[in-house]
Amino acid sequence: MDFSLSDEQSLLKDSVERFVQNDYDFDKRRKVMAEEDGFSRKNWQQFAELGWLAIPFSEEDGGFGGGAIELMLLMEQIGRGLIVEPYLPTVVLAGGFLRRAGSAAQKEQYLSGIIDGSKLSAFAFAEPQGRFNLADLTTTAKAKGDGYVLSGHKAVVLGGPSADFLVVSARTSGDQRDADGISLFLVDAGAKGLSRRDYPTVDGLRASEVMLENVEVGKDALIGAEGKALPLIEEVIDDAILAVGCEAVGAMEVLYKATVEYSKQRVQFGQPIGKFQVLQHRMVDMFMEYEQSKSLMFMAAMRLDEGYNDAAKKAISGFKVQVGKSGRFVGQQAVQLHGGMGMTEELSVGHYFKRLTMIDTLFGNVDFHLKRYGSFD
Amino acid sequence: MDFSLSDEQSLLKDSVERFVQNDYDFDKRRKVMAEEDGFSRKNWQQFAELGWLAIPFSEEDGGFGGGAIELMLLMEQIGRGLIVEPYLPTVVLAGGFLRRAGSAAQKEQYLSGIIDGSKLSAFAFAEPQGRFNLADLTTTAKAKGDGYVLSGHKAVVLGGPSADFLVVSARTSGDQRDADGISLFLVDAGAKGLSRRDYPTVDGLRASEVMLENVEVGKDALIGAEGKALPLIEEVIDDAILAVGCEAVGAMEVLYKATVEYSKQRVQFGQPIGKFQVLQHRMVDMFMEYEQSKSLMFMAAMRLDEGYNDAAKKAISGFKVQVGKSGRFVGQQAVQLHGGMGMTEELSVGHYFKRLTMIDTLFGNVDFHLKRYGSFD
Amino acid sequence: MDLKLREEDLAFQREVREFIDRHWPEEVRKARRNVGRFEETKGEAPEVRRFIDALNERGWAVPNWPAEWGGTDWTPTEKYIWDKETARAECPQLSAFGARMLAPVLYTWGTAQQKERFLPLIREQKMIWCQGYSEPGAGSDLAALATRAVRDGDEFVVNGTKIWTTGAHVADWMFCLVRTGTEGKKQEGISFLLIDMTTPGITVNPIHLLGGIHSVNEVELADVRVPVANLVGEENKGWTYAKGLLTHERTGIAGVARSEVMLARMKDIARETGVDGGSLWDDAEFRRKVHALEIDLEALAMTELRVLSQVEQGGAPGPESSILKIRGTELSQALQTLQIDVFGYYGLAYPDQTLIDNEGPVGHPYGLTAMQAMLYGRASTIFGGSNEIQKNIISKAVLGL
Amino acid sequence: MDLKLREEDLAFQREVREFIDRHWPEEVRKARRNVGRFEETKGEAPEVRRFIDALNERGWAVPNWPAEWGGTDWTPTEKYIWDKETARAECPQLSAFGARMLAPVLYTWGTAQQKERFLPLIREQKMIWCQGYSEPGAGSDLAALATRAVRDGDEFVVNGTKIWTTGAHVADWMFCLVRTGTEGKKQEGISFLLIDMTTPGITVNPIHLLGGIHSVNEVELADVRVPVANLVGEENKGWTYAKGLLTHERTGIAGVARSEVMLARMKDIARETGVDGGSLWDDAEFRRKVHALEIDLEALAMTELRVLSQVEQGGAPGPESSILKIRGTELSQALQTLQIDVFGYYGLAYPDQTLIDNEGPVGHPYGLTAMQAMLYGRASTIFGGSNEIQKNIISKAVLGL
Repeated sequence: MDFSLSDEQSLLKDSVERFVQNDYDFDKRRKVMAEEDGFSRKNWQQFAELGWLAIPFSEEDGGFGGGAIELMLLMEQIGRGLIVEPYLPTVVLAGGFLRRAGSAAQKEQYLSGIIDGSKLSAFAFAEPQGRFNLADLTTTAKAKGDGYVLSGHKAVVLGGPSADFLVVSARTSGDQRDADGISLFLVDAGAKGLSRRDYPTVDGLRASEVMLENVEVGKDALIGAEGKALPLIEEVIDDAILAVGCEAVGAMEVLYKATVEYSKQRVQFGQPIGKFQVLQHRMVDMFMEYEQSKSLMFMAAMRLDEGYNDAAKKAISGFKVQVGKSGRFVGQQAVQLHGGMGMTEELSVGHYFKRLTMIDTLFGNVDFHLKRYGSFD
Repeated sequence: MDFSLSDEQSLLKDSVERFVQNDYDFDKRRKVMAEEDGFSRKNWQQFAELGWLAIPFSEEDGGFGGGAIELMLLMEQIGRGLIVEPYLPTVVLAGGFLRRAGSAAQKEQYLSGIIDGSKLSAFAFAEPQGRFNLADLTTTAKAKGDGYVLSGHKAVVLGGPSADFLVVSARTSGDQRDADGISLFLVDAGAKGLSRRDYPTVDGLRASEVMLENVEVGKDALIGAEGKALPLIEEVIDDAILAVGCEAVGAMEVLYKATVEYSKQRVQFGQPIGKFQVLQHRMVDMFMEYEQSKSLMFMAAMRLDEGYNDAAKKAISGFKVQVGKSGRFVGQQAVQLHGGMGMTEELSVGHYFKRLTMIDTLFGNVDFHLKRYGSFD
Repeated sequence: MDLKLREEDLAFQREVREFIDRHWPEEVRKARRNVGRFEETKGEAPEVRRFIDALNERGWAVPNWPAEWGGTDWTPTEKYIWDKETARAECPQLSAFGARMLAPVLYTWGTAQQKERFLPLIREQKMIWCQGYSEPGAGSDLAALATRAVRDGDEFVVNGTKIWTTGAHVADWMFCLVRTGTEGKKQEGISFLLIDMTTPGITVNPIHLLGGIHSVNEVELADVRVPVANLVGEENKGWTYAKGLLTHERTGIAGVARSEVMLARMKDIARETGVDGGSLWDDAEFRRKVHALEIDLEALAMTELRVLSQVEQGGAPGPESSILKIRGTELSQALQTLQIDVFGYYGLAYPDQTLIDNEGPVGHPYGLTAMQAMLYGRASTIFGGSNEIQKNIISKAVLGL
Repeated sequence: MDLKLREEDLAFQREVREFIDRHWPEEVRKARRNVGRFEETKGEAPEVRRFIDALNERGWAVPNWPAEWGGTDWTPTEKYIWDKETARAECPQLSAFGARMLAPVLYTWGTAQQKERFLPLIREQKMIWCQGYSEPGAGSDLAALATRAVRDGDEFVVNGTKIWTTGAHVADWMFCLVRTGTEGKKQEGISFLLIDMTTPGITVNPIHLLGGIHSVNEVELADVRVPVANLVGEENKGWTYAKGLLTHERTGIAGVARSEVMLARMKDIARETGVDGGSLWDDAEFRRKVHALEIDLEALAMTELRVLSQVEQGGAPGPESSILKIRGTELSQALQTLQIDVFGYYGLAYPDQTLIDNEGPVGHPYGLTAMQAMLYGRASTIFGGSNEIQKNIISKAVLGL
């Protein structure tokens, strides 16, 4: 039982922390978001140079060989800085599939580009009718000649607008919600028959509706075995849940501390509002929610590193439930205690609140994961 | 739309209020509870003389012709005084069956005794396996000659120890949880084959486990039509829910006010604890819970008086949900704010807390009634 | 005690419904339903103008005003029916700053000229007002305001900064609290001024709220000259007028009817939203949450009726009236938060109104409105006296602590 | 970072489990499971005495004490394993007042004679202690205590009233805070005295708690003469010792292991409880509540491990340690409250222990224990520094407010 970090882990943590502190204050973030892509390609190159894009990949694949703890350390800082660069869709999601199930050729064609920062990606999995059910797919991939033809509508593809290629889940057989018959495909963003509608998300990221109309891909576009992708999708999504959960923990830390600071300075009725007992206790509650979330963050990461099994899945869902509840509370109270200032686009508080609200939805909300957690009992 | 009371209603309210104020302070209540029956037969006679035992019965039956509003006014005061005399089992439950479905002979034999205070009763409906499902019955009533033979185990019969006769639900046909096939019987407490185990309940009342072993009753013991009793049971239980809900509202009023008073007197850290903002806001929350419960109490009573239909059932379940939640909160916080004193048997606070806790369970808890409420949507 | 409406009230209800159906028909309601309305924009849609004209023609524009200024002699029950029916049909309302907040001050304490000049324009919505109360240093502690008005001949010269001023960028006039005296308690020495927004020296700086909504502003006042004729009531007594105003409008403060509309719509959308072969409405946990809120809402609605009934009997509202704002805002926030849950991943999608106008909505057409309502709704427990302040007030005024 | 126990810790765990299985075997556990244990009673059950003797024989009675007084040299992880395993098996514990609360004061500040006289008897549980801190006027504001001790030769003469004194009616001795000086801050002038409960002038009045439980008392002290030799540490410095003691025992303060046992038992009972042809465990809403609490509990358990790990590394516990008591008591109360729900109507049934002894339980055999736990459990957020006081402390000490 050991909560300490290895030297390498400490270095990683310090490196991201330093970046957030020095190169990603709220003004810089605003400028970055105003760029055409909604993030900075320059920052992305810096991430590549700092080795962050290589973290989860094996040394054999040109990576760093990091596990869940490394992902946690990085994502927590990304949450603290509200970093908008597409680490989640490119490295965690698309990269997650490639490193686990990509063929040598696929790795060479795509993974190396992710690691050196030259290729961005996204995972197109949700569909308008599917809510949080990963197996509810109407997008089809029909065998044609030596390859497949994909048709369907993929919803809210995070990172879609800037993706060079997509990982797409589609049904090669079975009925709409069957566990079997789901396959994954690599599809170039410029493929014929693929069209997008891009838009910003509430929390300042970018997403797309992706329409596939008879998009033809070769046999080599298939990731892993045909029709057997669901367990792989679940595993990669669980990585992503860890990632956004850690972001939420980072965001909560910033929020509760910022609220405490603000309450020491804001004077009303002749004293700092931090002297009012009701607000003091509220901030203690915020602090406790943060600490409890952090505890389950550690547990989820450590369980994942022990192996991907029911204990890990349960820990992930428990973490997501906690982060959903705590994130809502901390976000809402931070806004409330900042008063009118908390409601403005100008202050960062509201942006953390929005991100926390959205993280509750991402990959299944509290209800969804409370049920999933219980299913392992 | 009218929230005012008629003169008769005001008189009734004042009469019970006066009794609670003058004749039922906490010391007197303690003495009453120490009597053999766990309540005072003398008080019961006084209730009869004051006409309270006649309230829900028609003038034709020798009653007062009161409806849900009258029941509400009375029970709210019973709740304020934490009155332990068995009004609920005798008048609301047993009386509720007799006035709705009793034959002339049954009314003469039993109802007149209820009204003049000479007969006590109880409703034996729950069973060890049934939880809150009124139709889940293993107690059977088999036809034999001109009558029936009853066998089974009735659980937690409130008012059982002092009942002169019981109303018993039993299955005359059908399977364990069928809606059809349930009948009601009047059974004398001394009937051969009927045995009881008496005990106190958490909130200071008395209850019995009632064992029926081949208890023979005549055809004239049947209330209403054979096998068709479930809707009648539901209706009478809804009356009872209104009754205990009103008790809860009365109890909450006493608790929030007592807490406010205590907080003005109890000095800690050099000032009355009522000066601490956190406790102030807590008491505001208690006050709001009380007021919201009171609002739904009015609604439930008024809907019941409009007629027993889905709107009334929904209002009853909504009221029970509110009272379950609010009662827990107000009770727990009253104990908490009274500190150690709130934990003692000596002060009344803890007794109100216990009664409120128990009312949440009685006739179905929050979960049960939230589902029932939703079933009318 | 009963909940039934009397025959004459039912007749009134029918009359109101007919009026609404004629002037704010179903097709208009539907067309406007999915439009985010949290931005304050200059000018009105033609259908809104038509409705307000119809209100004025019928004499129903300002039911709560005294009859001599165009009000009605409705009973509290009739006012309640009006509020309920118009909320249910999502009718446009007169801008609250003029009609609900300033007008009572004017017809109570204003001069004859002030009344004649302003009340008709407010009633006809031909003059838009904003409220200059909050300042950067005076939020919950409103009386700490520092904007100075110094008498110079028959003018006041006003200097200071107002903040969170809703609609200042579209308003013609502002009613404003200013400090005219510095002696005594901070509540003393405050005056109530009416300021033409075209007066030189006024700068309106937009503040963008969460979701990019432009509704509130910062208003800088630099040597703004205001005729003494625009002082309402006595100098240095402005706090009294403003405070009276804060407790003036009890009806509708809980937002029950609005919340009922939101709840009903949420159920409809959940029934249409497919999940795992059924609908979201089949999800017991989702239904449980909706019904729990529905019970809270019914309790609040009844509490409002209790208050109404007291007023109807000619009595003062009892202590239960104090909870209307707190519970009302808590509840609307809870509904707004649950509501975005309905949209699943599409709750993340946030194309702005222009995008929708050009290409149609992403996901459910109500999605944008729901999200903006949730974001903007966070202000409801902050602005107009935060819920913490409300609890302080109840603690003192009701519980005597 | 990992959660795995090291090989040597696993070996230790096996050793502990063997010890427990031998001295507190499954059948004893089962037999005692449904006995309400919230009353303090004189004397112990023979199986409890045997277990405590076994602890002493093995040298495991007081793991946290210094080795010279019978403690162990266990690492924090070993102590954690010990706490967890004994809680899981529901082993009896030494009376906390002597072993956990007084002993650290004694072995830190006591005289050689005090140590030699008392520590062995405490370790062997042959002398039962109670804690004389709270007074009628000094609850959360402990330092406001008024019990006076006046020096008279080589004795103190003590007068005053203590309240909420757990087990005073069965205790041999009381450790007590008394006022020996009245100058300076109220925290100064307090001394720490050891009082033989058989001394003339002591009257113990029982206080019955909710559910009729007799655990706490009022203790009146009238001219009670206490030898000066029974003063611990310096006169007027008692507050320092008591305060040190309040923060002394961090391990186990959250009650995680006890809550885990309760949660697991609740699941078992729910699985056995029939509802509508299935079991209560089939009820999605019930499961949802259980699992929500289980997640909270896992979070708390991990928080405790984080603190443990800091101590293990030789560091001071971080700010997260401060939440253990608040969250631990909130959680145990939530579990206790949900637990009685399991019993449905039988949650109302409340035969006392004598009744059960004579005729067996009414309803589920665990029902009485569950109900008593719920009632008695309300004290956990009040006694020993209410949760409101705890939040005041965190606000100041951790958040710097």
